[in-house]
Amino acid sequence: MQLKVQVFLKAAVLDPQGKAVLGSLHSMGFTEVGDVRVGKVFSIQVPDGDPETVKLRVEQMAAKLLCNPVIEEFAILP
Amino acid sequence: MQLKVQVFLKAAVLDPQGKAVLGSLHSMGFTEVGDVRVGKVFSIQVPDGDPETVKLRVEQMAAKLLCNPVIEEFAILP
Amino acid sequence: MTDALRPGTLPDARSFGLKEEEFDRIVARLGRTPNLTELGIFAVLWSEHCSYKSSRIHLKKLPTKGKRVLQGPGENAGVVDIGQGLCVVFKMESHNHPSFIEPFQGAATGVGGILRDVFTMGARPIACLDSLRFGAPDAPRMQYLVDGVVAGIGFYGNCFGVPTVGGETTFFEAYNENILVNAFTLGLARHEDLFFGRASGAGNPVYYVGSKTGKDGIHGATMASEEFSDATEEKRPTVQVGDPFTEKLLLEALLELMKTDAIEGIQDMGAAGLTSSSFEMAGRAGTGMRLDLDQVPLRETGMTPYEIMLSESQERMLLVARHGHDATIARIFHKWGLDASLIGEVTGDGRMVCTWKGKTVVDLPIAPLAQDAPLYDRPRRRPSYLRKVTVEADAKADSADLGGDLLDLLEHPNFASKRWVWRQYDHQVRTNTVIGPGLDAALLRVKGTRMGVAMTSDVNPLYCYLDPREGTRFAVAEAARNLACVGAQGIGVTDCLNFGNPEKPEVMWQFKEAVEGMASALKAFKIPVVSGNVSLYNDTEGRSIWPTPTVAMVGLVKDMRRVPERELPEGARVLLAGDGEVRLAGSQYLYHKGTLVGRLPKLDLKMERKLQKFLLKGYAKRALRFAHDVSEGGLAAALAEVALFAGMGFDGSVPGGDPVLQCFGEGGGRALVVGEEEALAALARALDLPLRPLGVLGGEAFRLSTGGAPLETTLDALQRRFEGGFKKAMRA
Amino acid sequence: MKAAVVVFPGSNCDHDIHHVLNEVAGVPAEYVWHGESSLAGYDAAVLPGGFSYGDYLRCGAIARFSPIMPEVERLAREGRPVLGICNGFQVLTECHLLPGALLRNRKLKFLCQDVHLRVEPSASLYAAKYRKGEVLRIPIAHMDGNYFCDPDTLRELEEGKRVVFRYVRPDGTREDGDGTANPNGALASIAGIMNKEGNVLGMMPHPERVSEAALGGTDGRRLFQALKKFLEGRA
Ligand SMILES: Nc1ncnc2c1ncn2[C@@H]1O[C@H](COP(=O)(O)OP(=O)(O)O)[C@@H](O)[C@H]1O
Ligand SMILES: [Mg+2]
Repeated sequence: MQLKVQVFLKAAVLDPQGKAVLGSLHSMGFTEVGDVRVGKVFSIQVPDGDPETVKLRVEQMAAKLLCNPVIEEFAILP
Repeated sequence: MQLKVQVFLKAAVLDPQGKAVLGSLHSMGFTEVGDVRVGKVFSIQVPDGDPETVKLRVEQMAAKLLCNPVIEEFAILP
Repeated sequence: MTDALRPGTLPDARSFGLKEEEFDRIVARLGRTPNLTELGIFAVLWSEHCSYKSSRIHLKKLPTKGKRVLQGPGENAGVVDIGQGLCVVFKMESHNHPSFIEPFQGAATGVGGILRDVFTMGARPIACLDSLRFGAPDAPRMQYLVDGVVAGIGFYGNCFGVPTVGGETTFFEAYNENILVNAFTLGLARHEDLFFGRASGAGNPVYYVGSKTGKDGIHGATMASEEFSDATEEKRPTVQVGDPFTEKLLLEALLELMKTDAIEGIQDMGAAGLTSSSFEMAGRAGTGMRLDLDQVPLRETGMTPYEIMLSESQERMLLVARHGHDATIARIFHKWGLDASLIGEVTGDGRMVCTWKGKTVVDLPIAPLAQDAPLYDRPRRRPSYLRKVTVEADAKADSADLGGDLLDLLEHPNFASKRWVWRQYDHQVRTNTVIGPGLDAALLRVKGTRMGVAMTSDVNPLYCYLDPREGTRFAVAEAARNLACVGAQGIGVTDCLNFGNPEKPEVMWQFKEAVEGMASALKAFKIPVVSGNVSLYNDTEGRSIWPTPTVAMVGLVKDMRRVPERELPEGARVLLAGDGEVRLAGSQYLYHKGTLVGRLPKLDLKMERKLQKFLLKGYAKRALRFAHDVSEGGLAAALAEVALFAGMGFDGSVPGGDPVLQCFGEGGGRALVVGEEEALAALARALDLPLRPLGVLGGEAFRLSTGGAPLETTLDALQRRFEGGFKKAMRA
Repeated sequence: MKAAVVVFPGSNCDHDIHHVLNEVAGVPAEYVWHGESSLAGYDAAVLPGGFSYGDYLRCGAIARFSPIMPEVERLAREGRPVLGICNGFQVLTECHLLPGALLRNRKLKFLCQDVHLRVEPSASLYAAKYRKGEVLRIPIAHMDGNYFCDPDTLRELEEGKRVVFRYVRPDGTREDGDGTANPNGALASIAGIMNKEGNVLGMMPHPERVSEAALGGTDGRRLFQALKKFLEGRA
């Protein structure tokens, strides 16, 4: 099965990438866009198993490696 | 409302970042992981509106700017 | 911060890092209790980082004047004249604690900060150096720290478009829990284009330019003024994210604006952000300022005046404009896509008055804050470890295999090629780099002239641990020698004094010794200090780092046609120029064998000066083709480095005596040279400088005969171990 | 004869190209801000290296939408020289003046180092002063220089002799894949390609950094001299 881990900068942290993309969207005419944040997403393939156990393992991976808790936070999606 | 656009390298394109993350996960003991792909995710804030229309707009943003179809493909998540 | 306007209390003051007597002093000065915002302002301005309260009385001993000095310490950066109407603007700054918490962003924003210090003065940055001290390569988190710091420096400098042309990278256990990241930037300007951080002219408008203000980095300055502990780690969200792209736009916008008549004074918002920039600019000019905090561009909603005043968001500047230029300012900043907001005006009353939502939230006299901060003459005591390590008899070492020892030494990451590091730095952008990383000093041409500017950063922590005073003198001598090796004469110094907790008498003793050592050596060389930085509280859980006074020296080459050659011919003879006491105490050789005791060799400043004169004249007369400093690793390592540079083996001998001492002993006053022998000999005679041939470059074998068994190995082995060592240690 | 050096926000090799064109190669060159909407009067355009828009989205992705780009495309259509170096190459692929894309370096690190390039048997105007098969020493400095395209495109490039420069060992032999001779891992060791007509060239290495002996190499100079000769021929 495949889980996705999304990692974004914490809200209080400046996101220069998001700022650049927002500016570009605006100048392309997508003026309705209010804000953009850019993050990373990891698609992780693991053997099928009990969803709760698998999620726990992936949470550990995120906490230990994929996400830098100093500036980032993560969410796990199915 | 907020939509997310996930952008991954196409399957045919080698993803060295994914390979590196996979290697680290393995050496940290997460040996069950079979594969990792690393992508980008954009969290886009737009005014509330008809979901279909909004999604169409965001699709345009993705197709025009956020994703390079030569190497990448995208998916829109709520 | 629920109520930024309630009266500040002693516990508040303590939590901001102020001492009780400092709080009392504030209340006495003001004749009232400051509100929380005002107290926060005092706390950062009186922090060690901003006020230099422990170090100032010692720093006064450093020589800061000279014919070429256009601006000494006290401004955003120092300025030294290089002739033809041009000057160089440079400074070094530490970003140690942030880099330990978040290596990539910590190091990146360190580079961003020092770049702003330089271009705020009107100079376009043309080169960076980075001086890095890491812990043992196998210490916890160390690989991650090395990876992150190097990538972060590269990220910022590469994107901004400034070449990182040199630096230092060494590994000692003493930095396991407190790495050092010292970043240096040099910029180039015409004299008439310089700007200063002064808020002159009552009535002049005050502008805020650059990125918006967020809640990031609040407490950065106080964090740099505290020991490290788990509690500091809790303050983690203070880490900032660097945006080199915006900074590059800020550079271009400012340089464009500076060509107009619009700017009266300008300063970077660095540590303590809007607070330090506004107070310092008004303080230097003897004026006051009125700021309307509602006009400050904010990135987040609900920010309090406390947060607005103390945020350390990056890529921002405070600009005092002249009347009637508002349209120009708006046009240029709009072109570059940046914010420029009118946030106040200069006043003549010597006060800082800030309003917010119609209320006065700050009303402070500037003098007691900016110039009248506390000044401490902290107690000092010679550290007890020195009794154990300062033994008179030099440590002895026997070697069963000198060749093997040399290879082991070259492979150690302190020694091995740092290519892995500087390959990640664009060291060529702007097409001025004539000598990049890898030699004794970096050298850049100055387009449109025949001149060149050289730079190097040096300090040997082993030496400074054994003897802070003499060790610092060696650092100065090595820097000047490194410059002379590429044909440059030292013209100015910036330093970064990294020490432990100054409230420990032992640390304060080390600090004073180092500063006095630096002062005496610089006076002997007649080279002034024009800027610098003090980083104290490099302590973790009570353990202090080794005293580490990084010296960055800038040199001038008057004629770039007289610089080292890039290739050496087969059969070229290598000579040893100069002489000096050589000892194993504090040597890399003994350290790697596990011994760190002894008395340092004597530094002979007269010999140093003669040697440097010899090198400079040698290049000027075209007698010298190449020179390489003999320092860490001794003669054997220096000869190996020349062989590696030439891509050839070597056959020769080292002076007689104890083989280990002759091969690996360290000391000052020596350099290896290659050139026209008769002319060099004549020059040496005229200067009364020892000069003797050591051997010849060529072939595949590397062989040194000694007083005992010879040192033997091959060029191939040297190359493999030297080029592979760093990656091996980093498991990269 | 006049060349435009297009300056995007974040370009940082613009001064270097301007210097080489004007002072070394003798091609009069001027800066043109990306926000301009005309290149009237210019006979060639150079898109310099750097980090346009910080490369924050993808390298060159945002620059592609700059107001000046339709004019760059016009020059390209008219057969005038359009040269993209490093970030400029990335912009040219993003706007489809050249095929393919530049991926992150295989080892995920920024690389600033000399590489060896072989001049391939193309009909590129830019290679007119090099011998076919000649090996040049030119530096790279990038994070994303790993050229990629699909198999059909690669076949087209190879059959049309549109690969202008390839990464090789110092002796001129190829080492595709992960070897040190092809440090970013580019497909088929591709370092530079041109369009069908040969007037648009994109390359990752920086010839402007080795155009003066003082900087340690002159292998890049002839590229700019070839450009000058071409422009003179058209004048
Ligand atoms: N962090 C770094 N960044 C850039 N260059 C570095 C770095 N560390 C070391 N170097 C370069 O590697 C070479 C060797 O460094 P070092 O051993 O300190 O030289 P030296 O003993 O001559 O002072 C120098 O050219 C130096 O500039
Ligand atoms: Mg050194």
